[in-house]
Amino acid sequence: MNWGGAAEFFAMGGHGAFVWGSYAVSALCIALEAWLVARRNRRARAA
Amino acid sequence: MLNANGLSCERGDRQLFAGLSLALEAGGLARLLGANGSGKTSLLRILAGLTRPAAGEVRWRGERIGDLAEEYGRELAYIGHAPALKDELTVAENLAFAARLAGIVASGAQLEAALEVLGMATRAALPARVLSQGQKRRVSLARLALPGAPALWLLDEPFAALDEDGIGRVRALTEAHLARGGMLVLTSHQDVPVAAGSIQTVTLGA
Amino acid sequence: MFSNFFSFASPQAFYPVAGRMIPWFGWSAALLALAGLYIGFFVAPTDATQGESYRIIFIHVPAAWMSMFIYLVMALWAGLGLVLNTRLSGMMASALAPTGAMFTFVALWSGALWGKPTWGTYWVWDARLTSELILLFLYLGYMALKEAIEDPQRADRAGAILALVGVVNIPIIYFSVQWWNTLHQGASVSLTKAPSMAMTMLAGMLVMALAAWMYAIAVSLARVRAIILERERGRDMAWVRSMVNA
Amino acid sequence: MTAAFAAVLRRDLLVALRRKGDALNVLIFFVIVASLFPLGTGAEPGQLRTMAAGVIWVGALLAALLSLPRLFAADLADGTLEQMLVSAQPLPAVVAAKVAAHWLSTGLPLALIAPVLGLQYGLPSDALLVLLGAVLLGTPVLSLVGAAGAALTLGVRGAGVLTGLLVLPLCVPALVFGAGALTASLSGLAPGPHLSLLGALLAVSLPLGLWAACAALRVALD
Repeated sequence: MNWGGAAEFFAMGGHGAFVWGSYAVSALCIALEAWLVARRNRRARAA
Repeated sequence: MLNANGLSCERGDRQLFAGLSLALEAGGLARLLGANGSGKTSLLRILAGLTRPAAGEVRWRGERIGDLAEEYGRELAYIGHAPALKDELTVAENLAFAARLAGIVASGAQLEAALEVLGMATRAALPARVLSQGQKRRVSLARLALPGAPALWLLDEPFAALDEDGIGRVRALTEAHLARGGMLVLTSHQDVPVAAGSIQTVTLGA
Repeated sequence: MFSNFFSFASPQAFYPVAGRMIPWFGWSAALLALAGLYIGFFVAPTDATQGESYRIIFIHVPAAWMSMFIYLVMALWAGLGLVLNTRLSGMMASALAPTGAMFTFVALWSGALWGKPTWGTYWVWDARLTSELILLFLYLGYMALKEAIEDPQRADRAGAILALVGVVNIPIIYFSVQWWNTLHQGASVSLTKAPSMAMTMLAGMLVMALAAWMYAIAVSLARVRAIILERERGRDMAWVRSMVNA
Repeated sequence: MTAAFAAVLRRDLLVALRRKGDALNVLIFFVIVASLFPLGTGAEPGQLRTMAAGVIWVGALLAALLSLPRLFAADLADGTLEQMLVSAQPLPAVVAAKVAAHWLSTGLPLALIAPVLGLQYGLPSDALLVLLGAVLLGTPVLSLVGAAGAALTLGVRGAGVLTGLLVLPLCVPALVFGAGALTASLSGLAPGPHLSLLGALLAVSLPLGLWAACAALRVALD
């Protein structure tokens, strides 16, 4: 296990902002896309 | 010679016609009737190989026109609503280009004669820009009066925008073509009797 | 004759099949992603030179791979659609494009955030990042073209031609940017030299790539279902209603 | 094949001659674009020299882009494009002739005037020669890829901008090799490899561009 504790994990060796910044945006993009597709399906199904 | 079987055509989501068949032999005339938007022009474009039918196929001399491409082009003259003239070019230059495009080698005199058949010889040097709609129609039809004109004519509203004299000339032209064993498919709202060996009428959107 | 060999893969027949497949791909994507992140953050060691910021590769590299791979698959569907004239292929290509563009954006974003701690600037005119940017333009151009053409059939076939021209150009663009990069900057500043790959790092990246692939299939299948409903709405409303009520 | 090519080329050049304004405006646009940059970046000679390749090439790209929509749109409007598709002539020959006419009326003038702009940017004379060669080789690529873009967006709303969106990313290699040839010769390197790569790019763009343009025209007129 690389990390002493949660704090160290989030600090990410001082580069936390960059690491979590890229993962957060990636997760956001994926969530947004999934939501958009679901919405498009809902609209297409609305008779 | 020309057989279309099981043709169906869709415009956007609407189906214009389905299961349409047509056979044309030498000297045969087919008239396409139907209200505006019933698919007459679409059918003509399918026969010309411009539009891909949703179903069915068109064969020329037994072969699919998709495979023939230029060979079919050599034996076909398709004249649509647009007069297919460049405004910047003169009447003679436009006709000369149309002849070359059709693979017809025509001398100056032959071009002149073709224009004369349609009564446009005196305007050979005018730029197409200044012509009226009827005159432009005559020049686009002049291509059919050239020697070695193709066997199959697909004409969309050939008589539209023509005056009495024009209609008479075009009727004579088409009847001579049919008499020589040529084939003609035309759409027309005016009821212009064109004499032909065999006449078929295809009504769309009935 | 040959063109209707694929008629069984008509959009209406494919709709329920896609519906059944989505959960499988969706769940495997989620599980693989968890495994990949676990390896990436808890198993892979700290990198000797870059410290912890290198862990961004576990999202950056899979996204970059997927952005290229999806364009290739899109061009494949496009080519198939042109040759066999099947409507479903055009729909699949339309369904894939947004996901490809999303992965391209993610690759660019994570690449920029990786560049900052490593080279001090967000945007690095590195050969791979630059060609990734051009790939994003290709995706946007494809989607803009399909959006601009009303008639769905013409949109599919025009898009297919563009996708095929694009896929031939991707290696050429990549090579020309590579050439340009070495000419102007020299190879010092470059992402291509990935950090020395410990086994676990590579494993983490591969698992994440697999997860991204599963995700791409799941979301594209879901999108193609929506496209099928939209397209069939005008042609066969009864079928649409039957699917909706089923 | 060659008869069709000659016929269409002659016709298009005749039309271009009778509408000199079109080609001239493209040329003037190119000169204006290239002359605006120093106003923005300052006219320090050393800086201008390094910028020259990029500015002149992007200017040529944009100028060529301006004239693309006209390539097929006019023929579509007056019905002559339709005639070319059903004619007895092979479509690739017809499209090749139209692209050649487009290049002769826009690409060639751009190439001839580029060295003049090079002087404006203080380029040495041997660099001007390389610039001429690169633009001569590069502009046909723009015309070919542009023809495919123009055919794809034929008759579509907002075709002008859309053509740019489709064509510009595909012109990156031409820009890189073209501008690279000039930069190389300025820094004393041989421009040879760049120009041969540009030639190779032209060899690839010829079949690819023609295929795409023909396929796109058939789709557009379906």
